[in-house]
Amino acid sequence: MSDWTNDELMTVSAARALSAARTCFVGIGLPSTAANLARRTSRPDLVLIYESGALGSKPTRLPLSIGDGELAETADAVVSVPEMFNYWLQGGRIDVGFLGAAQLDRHANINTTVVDRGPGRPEGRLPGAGGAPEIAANCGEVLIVLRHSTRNFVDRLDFTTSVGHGAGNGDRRRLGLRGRGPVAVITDLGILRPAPDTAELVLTDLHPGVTVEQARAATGWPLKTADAVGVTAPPTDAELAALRGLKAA
Amino acid sequence: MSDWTNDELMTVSAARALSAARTCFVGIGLPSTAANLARRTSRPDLVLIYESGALGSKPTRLPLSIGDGELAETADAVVSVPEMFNYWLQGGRIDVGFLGAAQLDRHANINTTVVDRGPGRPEGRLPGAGGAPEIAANCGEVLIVLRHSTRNFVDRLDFTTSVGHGAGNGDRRRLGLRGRGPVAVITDLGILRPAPDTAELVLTDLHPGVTVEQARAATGWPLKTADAVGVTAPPTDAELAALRGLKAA
Amino acid sequence: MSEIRLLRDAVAQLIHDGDIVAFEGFTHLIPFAAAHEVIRQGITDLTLVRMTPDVIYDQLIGAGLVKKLVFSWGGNPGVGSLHRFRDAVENGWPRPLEIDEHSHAGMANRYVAGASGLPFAVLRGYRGTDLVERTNTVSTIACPFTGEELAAVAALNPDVTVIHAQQADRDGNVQLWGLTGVQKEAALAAKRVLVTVEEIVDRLTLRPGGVVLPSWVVTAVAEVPGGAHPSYATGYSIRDNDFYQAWDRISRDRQTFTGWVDDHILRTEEASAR
Amino acid sequence: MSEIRLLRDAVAQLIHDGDIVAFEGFTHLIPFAAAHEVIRQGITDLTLVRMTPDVIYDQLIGAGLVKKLVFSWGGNPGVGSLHRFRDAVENGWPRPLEIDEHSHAGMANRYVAGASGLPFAVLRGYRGTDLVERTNTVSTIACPFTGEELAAVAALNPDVTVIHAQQADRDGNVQLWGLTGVQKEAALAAKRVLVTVEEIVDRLTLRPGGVVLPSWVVTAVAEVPGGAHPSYATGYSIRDNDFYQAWDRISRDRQTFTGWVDDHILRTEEASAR
Repeated sequence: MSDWTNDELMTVSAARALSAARTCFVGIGLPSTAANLARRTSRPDLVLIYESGALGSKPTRLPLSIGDGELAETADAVVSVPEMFNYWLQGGRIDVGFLGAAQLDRHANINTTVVDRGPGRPEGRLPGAGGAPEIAANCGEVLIVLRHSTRNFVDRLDFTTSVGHGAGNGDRRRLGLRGRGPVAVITDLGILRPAPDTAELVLTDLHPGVTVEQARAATGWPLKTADAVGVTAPPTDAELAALRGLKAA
Repeated sequence: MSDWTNDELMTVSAARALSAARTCFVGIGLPSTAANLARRTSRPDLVLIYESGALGSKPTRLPLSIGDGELAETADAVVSVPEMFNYWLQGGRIDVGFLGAAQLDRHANINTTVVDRGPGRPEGRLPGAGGAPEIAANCGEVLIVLRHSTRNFVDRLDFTTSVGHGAGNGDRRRLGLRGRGPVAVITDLGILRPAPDTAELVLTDLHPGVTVEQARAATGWPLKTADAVGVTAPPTDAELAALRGLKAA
Repeated sequence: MSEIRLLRDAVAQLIHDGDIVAFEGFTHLIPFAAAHEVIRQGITDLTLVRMTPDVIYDQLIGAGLVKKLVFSWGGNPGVGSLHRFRDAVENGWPRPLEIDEHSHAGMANRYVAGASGLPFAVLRGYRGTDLVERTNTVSTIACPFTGEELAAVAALNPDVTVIHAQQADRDGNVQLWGLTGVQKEAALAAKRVLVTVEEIVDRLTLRPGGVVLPSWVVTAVAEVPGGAHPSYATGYSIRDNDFYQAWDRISRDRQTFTGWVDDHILRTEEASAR
Repeated sequence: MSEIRLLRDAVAQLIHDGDIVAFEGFTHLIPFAAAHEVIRQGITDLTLVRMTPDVIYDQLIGAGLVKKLVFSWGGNPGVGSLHRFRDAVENGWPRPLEIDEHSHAGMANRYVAGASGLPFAVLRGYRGTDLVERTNTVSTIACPFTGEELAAVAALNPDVTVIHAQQADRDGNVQLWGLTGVQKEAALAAKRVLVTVEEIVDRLTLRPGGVVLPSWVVTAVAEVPGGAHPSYATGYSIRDNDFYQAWDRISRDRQTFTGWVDDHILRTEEASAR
């Protein structure tokens, strides 16, 4: 087995989480890397959908932006942005939405808009919502990938950009959100999943060598753990080779 | 001057009424004949728009239906039917809408849905609304072409399918209809136009040889006449040749 | 992912008694062969949805399979009346026909709402007309920003949408081109989608004006060359205007119509095997 | 009908101080050259509308020409922050920037409403988010058929929409292809439309995925080869990802930015003569 980093295992784990997906709405960055890795490993038929209008893109290298030319050139079809959001995303046709976050709370709600920098200082500006609120609302389910730190995993969001499980179980239904919402948060330390009864994120898996204490220390709320915390399988040689090939291309 | 019929002069007059139009939403039948004649005579640049999705069709012969292949093949662009109605028609981009009618009342309201066949008998079924209600509502102005008879020009519609001037002047504004509505009704006897103060149709032009009495006898309400009733210019040789060429093609 | 099937099997598996079915195609690409298969299988009590019922629904209505019609323009395009439709509405032959009647703009937007996962759509339409009094699928709505009152129409979500396209590939991806009407919306609004195609090709080449429906939104594909006749498929056939004109005579009389259905639909078993 | 003009003249005639302007193009076909001409002419107090402000608006904001920004995602795609945008929002440099912030789905539908002549659009969005508290262009609306509550967004109708396309013909008909984003809607929603193109051709040949804007909905066309750089035009150029990465350094510091604008926009008079 080769050496690998926890960042690599995060991406590999995210790709593995797509094993049952047919269609995936892909944001740029970690989600795009993971989705393209899935196409090169366990899910060669995975349909990649980019909000720029490309349905079924088959990029040969990782796109820098969601508007890179290759996404359109290798797509089964290109549609307008309004059509993408209305007919394809809101129409409930996408199995999995893949999101990042700047801040995440214990119910997997997301902030990508502004951060509070303390009294007397102006809010720190983040890029904003983009497609995320409606991806979170309308995909069959949502995967979130982000690095584990108390800066990202916060007790209280400074701003709610996209709803995960709201204030807890049943809240999505109350809000009329039709997808199941976040089913896993995949980090460089392990995997968190919503508890069935409360929809609060609990630690269900740790990457090899990571301890529960490390994960707790990197989480801004008192992190609960599952009754039995699993250990993520390390990347296979094939997964690592595919990931590194993607990054080098 | 060749011999010509009042039916031919009706179509020629309708084509002439397009002299200031840039874009025309064309229904099949008399409107299509008139609009295609205009393209072959005074308005070679007239943009023909068919509800089937063709923008800027340049058919070489008269289409039988609004879905004939040539309409798409000669178009500047083909769009979906929802886009045609939402972006192009409702978006207020079409100068002139051209409509026929089964029944027309004195305020140029139109029935193409059902006719009352008297007590104890079922309503007579007509094709229905099609694009007409929104053509009448949203085009810059509307031209109506139909043969003059008491069967068509009625005192009271059996059903209002498309609004001309409603109950009279100001009614379009009250209803939120944004186009000017019908500006002329062109028949095989002459031309009727709404009076500026009441929006009631008055006889403004007669075809050569037709009398006011003939027009009144063919109208189901007491038809008013303009202070000075003009006489339509007979078809020119060029107009007749173009019209007959179209019909023969 | 869509499966490639025989038309007979696809119709039997996708369309059931009592279903809400949209056979779409705005004059172009009307899926006649699939409708004829419905007649052969006697699938009945249908609610049919279509902007322009056209000859295809005149045939299904005359065959007695239709309980309700949702539509916006019921004529024989360029020819005149649809006699079987009129006979059903006016005289209840061969059975009474319930109708839900709209304008084209309203119908198009009902499909858009259905495809968009929304319960309704908004348009500038219907104001001042009597159409609103005869349907419960038109209402009004006030703009929350300007207060202006607009029309709202209820979403259409057929159980099945049937369309005809020029091509599918072996994975069941579909492409149609030419006048593409409201087919994308009708397909995406439906629970199940059946596409008949002129031919199955190894690989789709994207066309100008082409509309692609990926395999994963199509339930079944059946190869039926000429399956739009007397309508047409751009690049494969032209509209049989003579048939549309002949239909006026065939359909005017109940017996002539029934004889035509017997001869041209019911007694064509070989067609059904496609 | 559109007129073919020099970029300098078209910008001067179509865009005025205080206008609401949308420069659209979703990553692809971003009309940078037109924005640079706005900077050269010093047209100011603009309200800029765009789903993804991107480097193009970072430049206009940093140049002090922007009063208000209407947008949905304000990053440097694939790179990181837009520093001039952040500096304006956080520190008011070079002037305070008012913002009206939405999601992509909301912005796309605001353009759709604008193009459709409607005052608002309906979508499943914004529910449960804090976005609604910071804007007065999102509201709720109840479905008149089901009672379900949905989001409503106010229509966008810019004074001017500027886009870049691959081709126009001599009559001013325009075609773009590749990722065509929200350009059709943005153009049809606007009072005036300026299109810069890679080239003017004798006759447009319709392309797969091509979007055509007929001459009669376009106000002016200017031939500006490379006018989307560092964005790109499918078939003509590729995205200059290196520039997008370099922009992070150029834009991080106020003085470096100002120097860059001086050198690359203001002191390029010859470009302005195109």
